[in-house]
Amino acid sequence: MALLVDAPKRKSKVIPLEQLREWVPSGSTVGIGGVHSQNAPMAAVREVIRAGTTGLTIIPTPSAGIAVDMLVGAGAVSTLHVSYVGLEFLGMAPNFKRAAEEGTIDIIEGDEAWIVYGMRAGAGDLPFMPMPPMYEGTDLPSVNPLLKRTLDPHTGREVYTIPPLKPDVCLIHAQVCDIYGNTVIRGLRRFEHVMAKASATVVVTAERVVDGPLGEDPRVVNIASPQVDAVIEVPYGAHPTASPGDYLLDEDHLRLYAERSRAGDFDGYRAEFIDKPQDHIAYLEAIGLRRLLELRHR
Amino acid sequence: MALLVDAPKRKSKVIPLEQLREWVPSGSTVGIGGVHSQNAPMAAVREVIRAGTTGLTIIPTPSAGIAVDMLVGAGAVSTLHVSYVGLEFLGMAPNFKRAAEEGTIDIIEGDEAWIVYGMRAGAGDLPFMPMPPMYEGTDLPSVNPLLKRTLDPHTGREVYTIPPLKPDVCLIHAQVCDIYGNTVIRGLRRFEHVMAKASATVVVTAERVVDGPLGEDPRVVNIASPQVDAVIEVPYGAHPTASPGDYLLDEDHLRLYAERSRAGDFDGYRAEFIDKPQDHIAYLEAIGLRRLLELRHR
Amino acid sequence: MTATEQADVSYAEMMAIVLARSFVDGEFGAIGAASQIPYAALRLATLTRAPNICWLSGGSGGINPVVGELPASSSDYRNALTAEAIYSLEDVVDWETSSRLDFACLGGMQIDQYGNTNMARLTTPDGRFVRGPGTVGLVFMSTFKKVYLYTERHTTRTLVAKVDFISGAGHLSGGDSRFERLMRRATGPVLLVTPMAVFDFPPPERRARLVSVHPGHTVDEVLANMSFVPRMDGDVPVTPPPTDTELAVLREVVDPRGVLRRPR
Amino acid sequence: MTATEQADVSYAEMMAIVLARSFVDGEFGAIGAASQIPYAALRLATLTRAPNICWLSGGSGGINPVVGELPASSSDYRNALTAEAIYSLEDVVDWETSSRLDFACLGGMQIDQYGNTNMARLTTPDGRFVRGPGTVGLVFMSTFKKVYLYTERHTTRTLVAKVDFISGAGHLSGGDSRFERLMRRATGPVLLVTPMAVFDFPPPERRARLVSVHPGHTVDEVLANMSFVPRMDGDVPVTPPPTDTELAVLREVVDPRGVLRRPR
Repeated sequence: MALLVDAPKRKSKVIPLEQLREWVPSGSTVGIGGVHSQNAPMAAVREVIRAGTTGLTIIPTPSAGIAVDMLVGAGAVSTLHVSYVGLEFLGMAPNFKRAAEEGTIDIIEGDEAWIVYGMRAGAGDLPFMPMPPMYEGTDLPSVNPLLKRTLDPHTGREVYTIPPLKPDVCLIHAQVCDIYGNTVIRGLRRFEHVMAKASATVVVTAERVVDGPLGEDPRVVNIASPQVDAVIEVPYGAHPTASPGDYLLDEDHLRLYAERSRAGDFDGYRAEFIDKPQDHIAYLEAIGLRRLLELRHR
Repeated sequence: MALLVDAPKRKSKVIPLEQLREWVPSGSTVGIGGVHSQNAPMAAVREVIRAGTTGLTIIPTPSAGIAVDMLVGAGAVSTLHVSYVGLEFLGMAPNFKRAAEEGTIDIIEGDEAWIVYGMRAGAGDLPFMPMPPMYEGTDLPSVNPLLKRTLDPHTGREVYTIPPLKPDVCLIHAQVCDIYGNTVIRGLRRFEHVMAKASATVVVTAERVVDGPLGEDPRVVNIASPQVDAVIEVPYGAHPTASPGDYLLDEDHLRLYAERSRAGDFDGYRAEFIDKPQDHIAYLEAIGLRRLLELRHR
Repeated sequence: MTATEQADVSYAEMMAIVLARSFVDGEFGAIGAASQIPYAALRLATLTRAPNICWLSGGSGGINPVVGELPASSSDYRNALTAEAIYSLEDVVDWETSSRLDFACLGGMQIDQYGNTNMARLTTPDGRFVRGPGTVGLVFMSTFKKVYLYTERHTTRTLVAKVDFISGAGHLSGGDSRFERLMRRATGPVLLVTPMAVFDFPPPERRARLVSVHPGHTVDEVLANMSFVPRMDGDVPVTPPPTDTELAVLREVVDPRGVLRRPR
Repeated sequence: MTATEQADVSYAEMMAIVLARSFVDGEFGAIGAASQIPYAALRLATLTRAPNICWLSGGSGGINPVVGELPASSSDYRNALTAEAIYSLEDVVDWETSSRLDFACLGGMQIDQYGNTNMARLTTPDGRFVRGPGTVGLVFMSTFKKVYLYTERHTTRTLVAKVDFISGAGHLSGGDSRFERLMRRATGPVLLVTPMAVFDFPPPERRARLVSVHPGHTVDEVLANMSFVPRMDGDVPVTPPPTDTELAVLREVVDPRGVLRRPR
């Protein structure tokens, strides 16, 4: 419309992967999306490691895997909220296990309710979240002093509470988003939107970033633009985990990672797959185009 | 598969509208879906009135309209949780206004947070929901004694809390559902799934009930089958409110309702449109096919 | 703009234009239900000067809808169909309590000199109890970072010295009284727009100040139709009339059916 | 079934069949992440005898998925693609804390004689601290209406007298001790299925009772491989072997690739 030709245009939120380090300074509290070996923001994790980041507090989704394990292996983590950290059907998360057993990271002993209700309280900036009788049957309160009690004003009964969890920045991998941050995540039960609400800033890595309409039903947009601060396009950005609809998890690579880590050679893995490839494309070259194409859904 | 021909089959949850009265006995606490004049479960409301139901406690969505007003007009309501009850751009809800001013119903003076966080607590059966500083600036606590305070165990500060809201039954109108209760609601911000979780039982009225695949992306199913207890097929079941994608709100009829109610003739309206038409089809005949077809989206 | 065109500007158009000028680019806001004026203002602002505003269209669940006309209700299905994304009601309430929403456009059946609002209940001068529709989202005036108040009724009944019931917290009894009870990040009402005038709430008193009077109205008329005397700093200017661009975009793009020009 | 076919039944198939028989039609349940055995059990049960069960396939968000084979992970995308509906993580947790979920199939790196489970941390007999993956959903053993426990490791390390750390509340110290702390509607573990045997937790003690031993195993073998002596009421019967239908549906429909028959 001629009337509007001079009107200012909406700004893109796209940044290069290399700028991620400015969003995740050492010492920050970082939320991490994904479920098991699906949709982990691995390109972002590798970049955070490459930047030499340290002292992070990590609050992952309740079912965390290699993304968290790799950050722990690289020495980037000082404190970790644990619901589940493992490689699911591939066994324990080796670097997490070692660091926890050697006491080189602080563990906040949580569970699924801790993460979900903690983030839920964070999302609304509620002071805390009171629970029905649940922790009373477990040993969690004996090792997690943040599970404090208060009074239910209706019954006078003491109830356990979960504190609000509020990451400084949340890293989320998605299949597609637009340049303003409207984000579609496939293949998971929705939770990343709650983490986004709980987080001060949100960075989305996506397989595809479109400058124009998403072409999706607005009902399936998981995270809306006002919630997203920066957007990074990284094809195969979840590798070696899966990007549902794009590619499967790379079981061979996950096993290689786990075996080298268990054998005490995480540093060798890191040199080969994180530090030597100076950017994301170089990493993908190290994996090899043949392998990447094999992982596409058949 | 020959192997499975004798296997028992999954049960349908379809019931006739006339059976609704068994699900909504006098004295029960009833959640009601819909936003303003969209997706109100009007056929269900008329059936509840026809059954002579009384003494209901109503907890509607935060933006309630004619469904609640009609139940109040018919004398079915003893207690009403108020966030907003009105006819939006058509003015005040006349029967609600009169009953509140004459003191013939008990009002629980709420607001959007009361309903949403109350249902959220109900959904997880949490003992209560603590709020950030908010009610401290309002007069709501002076008229709503259920806004009780407790201690934030992290700061020692007193905080207001919202109690869990837990309807006995929730009435929800939808565009389409399957015979097991998988339900798709169009045109609204999602909240009915939270109400459903908070409610002991859920009855869905739908424009279409399909015996077979919904044919929808499972991501847009608002309420999943385990959450739904009964399903009723009622074409034009939201009339005179809108069923998004099916028909618009009937502004003329809403005005007629409002004017007759304001003029003190709700009983005349009720006789003509609720009691005289002995079932839903007879109601639609009273509205007239010509009018119903005019309301289809153009 | 000619005098004729100027005279032709409806109060609803004028209010939408005043609001559109006030919004800050890049902010995240919300409007209520029957909200044609702020709806039009947001469309006008995002089209002309503040393209990075994101806003929530009430009950529809739609963010940044682009309906080709002005719907009677922000719950209109077309807002959902043309939205960038659909939010849930839990999303809205989370954004509200956490003060993620930079602003909201809100009204009330009573608005007082400190910007407190009432939608719940009042007693008329002759002692009659009047039930309002309810507090709904006004409770979040405690948590929105700022609030644009507006009313289509510039009357002594609506603009009162003190609301009978505080549904939405304005500046309470003025000064810093609000911040003794609520968080500083939620700064309260910043503007009040009526069919006749614009007010703000400057510190330290945070009491309504008459900022400007719309073209065609006088200060005396403004004052005669309200129940308190606002602060006035010297001569009160005229609200700058609509620019050609504002009026053209409003009438050609935002409200081509002229809904805001009809008798209301 | 012939002796050959019988011998051919893997322990994972046997466990899936035992679980499938145990489920109650019409109930609403959940499984965890790497859960091929309960996943297969639920598919088998809904296909053959309990078509009104609804179940949540872990991280995929899918309800009642119908993937044509047995995925390695319940988070597998095909579970979402073939589901009736996608739930959110908040939905699951709400259903968990509110005891809407009638049952869950859960395990642990330690399971004790009262059905308490541990996935968080333990100390080996030689004093070494061992980190587990974490408590995750085991915390909801406090609120699931009932719990089917299972483990693929029938060993003295897994089946212990007392867990080192209670991640998931079983019957605590037995008797009514659970109900002194938790709600009665959540009744705790009802079954424990291992590669060798089936246990239940009958009142009043609510201590594990050896119900049956799978074909091919003996009571002595069962007892030699666990760190506590379960209750035994007289002669312990053999777990009824798979019926032809069970085995056919499991192998032809649920697990056509024979995942449950591979070495694990």
